[in-house]
Order: sequence, then C-alpha cells, then structure tokens
Amino acid sequence: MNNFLPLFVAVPLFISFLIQLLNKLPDVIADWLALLSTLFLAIISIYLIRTNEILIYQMGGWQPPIGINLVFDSFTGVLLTIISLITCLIVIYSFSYMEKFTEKKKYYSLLLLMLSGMNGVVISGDIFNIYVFLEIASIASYALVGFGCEDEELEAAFKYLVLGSVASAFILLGIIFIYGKYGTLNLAQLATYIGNENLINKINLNMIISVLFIMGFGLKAALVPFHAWLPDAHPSAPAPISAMLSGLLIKALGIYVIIRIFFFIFKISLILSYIIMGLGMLSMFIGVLLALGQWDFKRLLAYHSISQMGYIILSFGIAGAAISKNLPSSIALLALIGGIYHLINHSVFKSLLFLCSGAIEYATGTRKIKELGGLREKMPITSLTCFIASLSISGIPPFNGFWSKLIIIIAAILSKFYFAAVITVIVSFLTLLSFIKVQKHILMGELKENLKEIKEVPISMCFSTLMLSILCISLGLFYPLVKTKFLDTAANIILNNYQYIQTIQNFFMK
Amino acid sequence: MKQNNSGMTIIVKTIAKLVIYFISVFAFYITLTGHLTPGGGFAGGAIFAAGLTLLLLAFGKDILLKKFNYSKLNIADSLGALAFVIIGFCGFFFASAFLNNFFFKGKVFHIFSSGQILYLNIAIFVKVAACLFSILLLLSMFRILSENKTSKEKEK
Amino acid sequence: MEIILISLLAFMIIGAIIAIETYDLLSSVISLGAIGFALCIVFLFLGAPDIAIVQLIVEILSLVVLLKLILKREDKDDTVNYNNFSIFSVIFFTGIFITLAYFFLKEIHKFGNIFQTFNKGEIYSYYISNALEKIKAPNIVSAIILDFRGYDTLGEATVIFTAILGGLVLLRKIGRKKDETK
Amino acid sequence: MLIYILTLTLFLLGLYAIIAKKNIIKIIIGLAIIDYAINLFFILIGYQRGSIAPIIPKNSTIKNFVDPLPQALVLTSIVIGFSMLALVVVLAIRLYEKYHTFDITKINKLKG
Repeated sequence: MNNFLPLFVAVPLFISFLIQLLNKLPDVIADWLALLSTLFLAIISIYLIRTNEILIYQMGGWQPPIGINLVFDSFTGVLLTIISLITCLIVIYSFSYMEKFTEKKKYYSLLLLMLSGMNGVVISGDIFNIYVFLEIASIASYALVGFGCEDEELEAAFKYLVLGSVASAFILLGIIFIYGKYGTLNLAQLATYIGNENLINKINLNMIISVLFIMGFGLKAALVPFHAWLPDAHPSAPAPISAMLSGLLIKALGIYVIIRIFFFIFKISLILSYIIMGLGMLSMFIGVLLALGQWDFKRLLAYHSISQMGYIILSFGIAGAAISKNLPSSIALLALIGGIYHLINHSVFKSLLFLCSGAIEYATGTRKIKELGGLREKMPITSLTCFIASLSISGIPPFNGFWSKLIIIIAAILSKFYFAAVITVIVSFLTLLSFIKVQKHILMGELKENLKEIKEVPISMCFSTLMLSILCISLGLFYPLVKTKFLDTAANIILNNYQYIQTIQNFFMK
Repeated sequence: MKQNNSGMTIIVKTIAKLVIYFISVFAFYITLTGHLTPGGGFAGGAIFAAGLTLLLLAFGKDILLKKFNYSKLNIADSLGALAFVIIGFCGFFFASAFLNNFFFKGKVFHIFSSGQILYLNIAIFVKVAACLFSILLLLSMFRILSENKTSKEKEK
Repeated sequence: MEIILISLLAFMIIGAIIAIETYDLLSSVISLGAIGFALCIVFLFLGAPDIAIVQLIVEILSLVVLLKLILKREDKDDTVNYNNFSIFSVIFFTGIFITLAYFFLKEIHKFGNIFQTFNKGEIYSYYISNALEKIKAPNIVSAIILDFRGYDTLGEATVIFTAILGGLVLLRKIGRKKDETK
Repeated sequence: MLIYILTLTLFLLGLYAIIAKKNIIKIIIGLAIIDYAINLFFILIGYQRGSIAPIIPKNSTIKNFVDPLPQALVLTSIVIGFSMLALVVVLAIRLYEKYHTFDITKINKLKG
C-alpha cells in the first residue's frame, strides 16, 4: 500500500523529462502524456485516501533520521486528492486554451514540474526536503506566471520572483537554526526533541524560528502583510496557471506547511494561535475590501483568494487557540473540520472561477467586466458554471461554500471569539456583494454589439468547467458523507498529532 | 580557422584551443572519482560548462552553434535527468526502495566501487554541463536579437 | 583559525557594502565576484573542499552571466537617493536584530563543537562510520548526496532543469499567438 | 558567536540591498549576497574544531571529520541560488528590452 508514495513525485518528473526529450513530436503527444500521468495520479490518490492509518515510506531504504522518509496521513491524503483531481481537469482545460500560446510542450513540462513540486512538499517528512520541493514548485510557477511574455506579465513575474526568493531565504535561515540547535532534519525526531524540551527564557530560538517560518510560508500563502505579489501574479498568468496558483499552490506550499510545522512540530501555543488568527482576520478583511473596487475580473478573483485564505487561516488559528486553552476537544475538532473543508471548497470553486474567466477571455478577448455583458445567450455553459461558482463562493445554502463558512462561524462562537465571528459574517456578506456585481455585469444585462459573434468555448474547456461545477454541487449536497469519510479522520490526525510521531518513531534506527 | 572577427583576438583563440582539452579532462576526472576525492557530478558538470563558456567567449556564437545547437543541448539535458529518474525507478522495481543502492559495490578505493553513486554522478555531469552551458548560449543568443531591435528603433 | 575566518568575513562585509553602494554597476558586480571568491576560501578553511570547487565554478559562471547582462546596457545606477531617514532606519533595525541575535544565538551550539546539539551528533557519527562499510564511498559528502539523501539531489537536478526551462520560456520572442481577428 | 553575528550582518546587508535599492542589478546582487550568507552559515554550523574534511583517507584511522550533512545541503542550496540568479537575469534582460531601463520605479505598468 505504501509503495505508491514515491510515484506522486517520480511519475510527473519522468513524464516532464520525457516530454522535453521528445521535442520534435507534435503537441498532441504531450497532451496525452500529461493527461495520462495526472489521471494515473488521481486514481492512486483516490485509492490511497480510503486507508486511514499512517503510511511511511523510507526513501532509499534508510531508516528515518538517516535517510528521508515520506509520510502519508489522512490530512495529506485530502490534499493529494484535491491536487491531482484539479490538475487533471486543468490539463484537460489547457488542451484548447493553450492554443493561443506558443511552446505548448514547455508549458506541459513546467506544469508537471509544479505538480511534482507540490506533491513533494505535501508528502515529505524532512524539513530540508520540503524546502527543495518548495523551490521546484516556486521556480516553475515564476516561469509560468511570465508565460505570455507581455510587459505586465514579465513585471509581475519579476516581482513574484524577488519576493519568493526572499521568502525562501527566510525559510532556509529557519532550517539552519533548527539544525544548529537540534542537530536533526527529520520532522518526527524534531517533534520529540521540541516536545520534551523546557524553554527557559522568553526570547528563545523557537520563537525566532517560528517568526521566520511564518514570514516565509506566510508569503507563499499570500497572507496580508506579504500578499503584494498575488494581485499582480495571478491576473497576468494564463488562466489554467492562475487557477492552479490560487487553487493549489498557495495551499500546498503555504497553509499545509504552516499547519504541519505549527501543529505537529512546534507545540501550538496561545500566542502563536493569536498571531495566526490575527493574520487570518487581517487578510480576510483587507482582501475583500480591495476586491470591491476592482473592475478586472481576474484581479478581483485574486483579491478574493486572499480573503478566502484568511478564512482557512482563521479557522486553524481558532483550533490552535482552542487546543492551547484546552477547551473541550470537540470545539477544536469542529474548527479543524471547518478549516480543511473550506480549504477543499476554496480550491474547487476558485479554480472553477479562474477557468471561467479564462473561457470568457478566450471567447471575448477582454477581462474588463465593464466591457462584458449578457453572455448567457452566446455562452450558456460557461455562464452556468460561473453562476454556480459565484453562488458557492459567496456561501448560498445548497452549495459547498455555505457549509464551511457556517462551521467556521460556529467554531468561532463556541470558542468565545465573537469578534472573529462578526468579522467572518461581514466579510462573507461583502463577498456576496462583490459577486453580485460580477454576475450583474457579466451574465445579466444585454449583449454588447461588438460581442455579437462570440461563440461557446471548445468542448475540452466546457468539460472541465462542468466537472468542477458538479464537484462544487456534490461537495455541498453530500456534506455529511464527505464529513464522516474524510474530514473527521483528517481533523483527528491534526488534533492528536502524537499518532504521527509514534508511527515514525518505531521506524527509527535503534 | 578562417579569420572572422567574432570572438576575441587570435592569442585568446589559440590558448583557448589548447586549454579546453585540459579543462575537459579535469572535468571528467572530477566526475568519475566523485566518490573517492572531493568533487562529483555537480563540480564536474560546472567545470565542463565553464570550459565550453571559454570557447563561446573566445570564438563567438556562430562557430559554437554548429556543434552545440539547442536540440542537442536539450536532449543531453533531459537525457541526464531521465537517467537519474530511471536509476531511481530501477531501485524501486528491483530493490526495496525508490533510490536504493542495490548495485554491485565493488572494492573500496576503486573507481567502479560505490554502486549507483558513480552512475548518478555521470548522469548529473551530463545534465549540469548541458544546463549551465545552455543558459550562457541563451543569453548570448538573446543579446543579438535585442541589439538589432534597438538599432532598428534608432533608425526610426 | 578564528582570526583568519573573522578577517575574511570582514573582507566580505566590506565587499558587500561596496557592491551595494557604488554608482557604477560594473564595479559592484566585480566586488560581488570578490565576495564569492572570499567565500570559496572560507569554505576551504572550514574543511569543505567540494563545496569550495562548486562555489568557485558557479561564482565564475554567475559573474559571466551578470557581465553579459550589464555590458552594452545602462551602466550607471542613477536611482540612488540618500535621505537620512532610510540610513537611520537601516542602522536602527540592524542594531535591534544584532542584539536580539546575541540572545537567541546562544542556544545554537558553540562554533567548533558540533556535539552540543540535542542529538549529540548521533546522525553525524552514523554517517561517518557507515559511509565506508555500507556504500564503500570514502567521500562521505558524495555518499550523503547520492545515497543517504539521494531524494534531495533528485529535487536538486529538477531545480536546474526547471530554471533552464523557465529561462527558455521567458526568452522566446512571441509569447502569445496574435490572432488576427481581434 | 562573533562569526555567527558577522554572517547575520552579511544576510542583513543583502536584505537591505533588496528592499532599499531601486536598480534591478542591485536587487540581483542583494539576492546573491543573501545566498552567500546562508551557505556560509550552514557550513559554519557543521565545523568541528581541529578536524579534517569528510574524505576518509586510504590507510589511516583518523576519525574526527567535519560534519558532512551541512555540506550536502549547501551543495543543493548553491545550485538553487545559481538557478534563481539565472532566472532573474533572464527576466532583467526581457524587462530591459521592454522598458529600456533598470530602474524599478519606471517599470510600473501594473496598477492597483
């Protein structure tokens, strides 16, 4: 069962090197190779998510503290399934969307490298290994942001690259301090050392290390003080790439690693969870305020991803506060379930929204909401899926956005953070307001004269947008089933994280 | 060599022609004995790329492009990376773990001694040499493009 | 031993200040090269030969790349505008960070004895003793890179591959196919 | 302790160059200096006083070596630093070709 783990990184790497090797062959070969590999990964991840015990894979056959080990628990499983499923649909989407760009084969190999970087970060159990695969995913995303080689895209890519490399420098500095103090790089051994260590004075190294990690991974997760790159990088990237960036990259590289480090390795403390909650509320509020004034569709969506990320970070902050104030564990469990569920929902409907914006840009050639209007006659499928996605992001009851926001609000109230609950309600109302504006301009209204001859986007784009909207609806309607099968075990894994450390311990070299 | 003015003076060209053999022999030595003496795939590949850069700077771009055009560099680059992953996969299929070193280890202090480390060193040598040299070729190619563009703008 | 390291480090800091502050871009790139070579010498003193080799060669290549960027282009950095607020804030922040650093750096093991960490050099001694028996590779660093932690180097080779691919993608002349209709 | 603090000042100098300087070349130089400082810090952490490089000599039983693990990590981080530098240089060339200047303040087509 655990022999599948290295395939998540090895198969995309192998296929992307193969695509670059067969440079002379036509683009169709690259399409099918990319599709088959992502489909294969999706099937493995669905097969693997059903086991709810922790899988360990010793890379190279060496025991954990010597070699690197890969870890798969149900929280990783949830993330791996989202990444593989959405990447598979994005590859289908870019069959026809990328016809507008040159060098389609290089696009596919960069996409697969980003996928293998994300998978590598999610399943690795060694902190320097997380850094290396974070670098792979980031460098691939820098190149893909500037894929169109226009003036704005190059400038956005430059800004994103400089900020990203500063963040990686902070992360590496944190890793040096960890190795300097604890002498090990393995996450589980680190957790045991930090666990039975008594901190003497106030300004200790762990505080500095957690500050460095929050700054580094916070920038990768586009939390507010470090969000400067996101509103420029996402609109200038091609649509499937911005769907992947804001749907998957900021989650796998940012949120997941923050949780993995601050819930599993550094015992979550009250101050730390207050900082995380503060960051969450800040990004929620500022993200949606900036989004209200936007008239460029993709830039508006980029600001909304910042505010939606604030939801996820806030719910994990609430869970951390509940654990460290040792409130009844049901509250922390509820907050964790809300956070993970909103993470899944946000990946689904945010990628769907970006793919719809790409479809609109593919058909009409412009992203400005003012110039669009009344697309529902000419582009029925795209407008339908865009409508469903906007409903679910603003939290209308039957759709999935509503459930996760509700859980987060309940968790905030139960753990007596009334201020957080009030902010969440206000922000979700403002999101609803902003998406009503979007719907009014794009779908309702009458068709402008210069848009008369636009026609529906090709089948491959419609197929992936339809599939994503079906996923949106089914996640909303079958919420109890989803909760019991995936979310409970994932939340339990995070709550009592000693299981993670125990299972790796008994693999240790004696 | 016909006398063309691209690249540096004749002195640099003759020295470059002589030195390139020593550099490449040194690069091969560093790579092949990567597991015995300091060095390894990265160092050897970088040294070989530095030698090619010397040729590029001394003789100018067009002579180099006859032997080292992009498709060859690209194939060498992806072949090196593929070899690395394939060695990893044969560890995965034949032995217990992904990058397991199940190859014949041989006697200590001999070249063919430490199993997969030698093969991986060669794979990394090919990859790093092709990669670093294609960066420099890329930059020198691109500067020509921007020059004739700026010259056109000056005329306008 | 420490005196040599501290003097080389002082040389690197002065070189860094020169590299950042000079108007002429060419001299700042050259002083960056000087820092790189001083770093290579420091690596040799700290007993890291193959890191010194790789650092030296990569330093030369990055110098060539930077010079290719600067020559025949703008060579004066005319954006320098000194107001005393920026200088004062820089000194203020470095002062805070250094005093803070003095406290928390106490917890890292003293310079020169690596056994003061939490696991008392347990992984270090495993690598030292098993590199020769298990893998028959005298060069322990190569043994770690390609066998104990070979997965890191797989990621490493991919990083270079991605950077080259990214460079190729960003340097192509036509990004988007200009469709004639719109 | 003094050596660690000097390395941290080098790191801060690189950070200062990235934040305060307006010229793209100075930002690239700042990135390179940050990489140098971090690689140096890694090797300083792994130095054992009075011990030789981690290459086992042929027929001698010296056992005190420098810690080889940071050196393996620094090799990776040097190559990552160089590939980052190559990407930044490529972007700087394209930006110079489009905007004809290295000055950050003049490269601001993106609004909002």
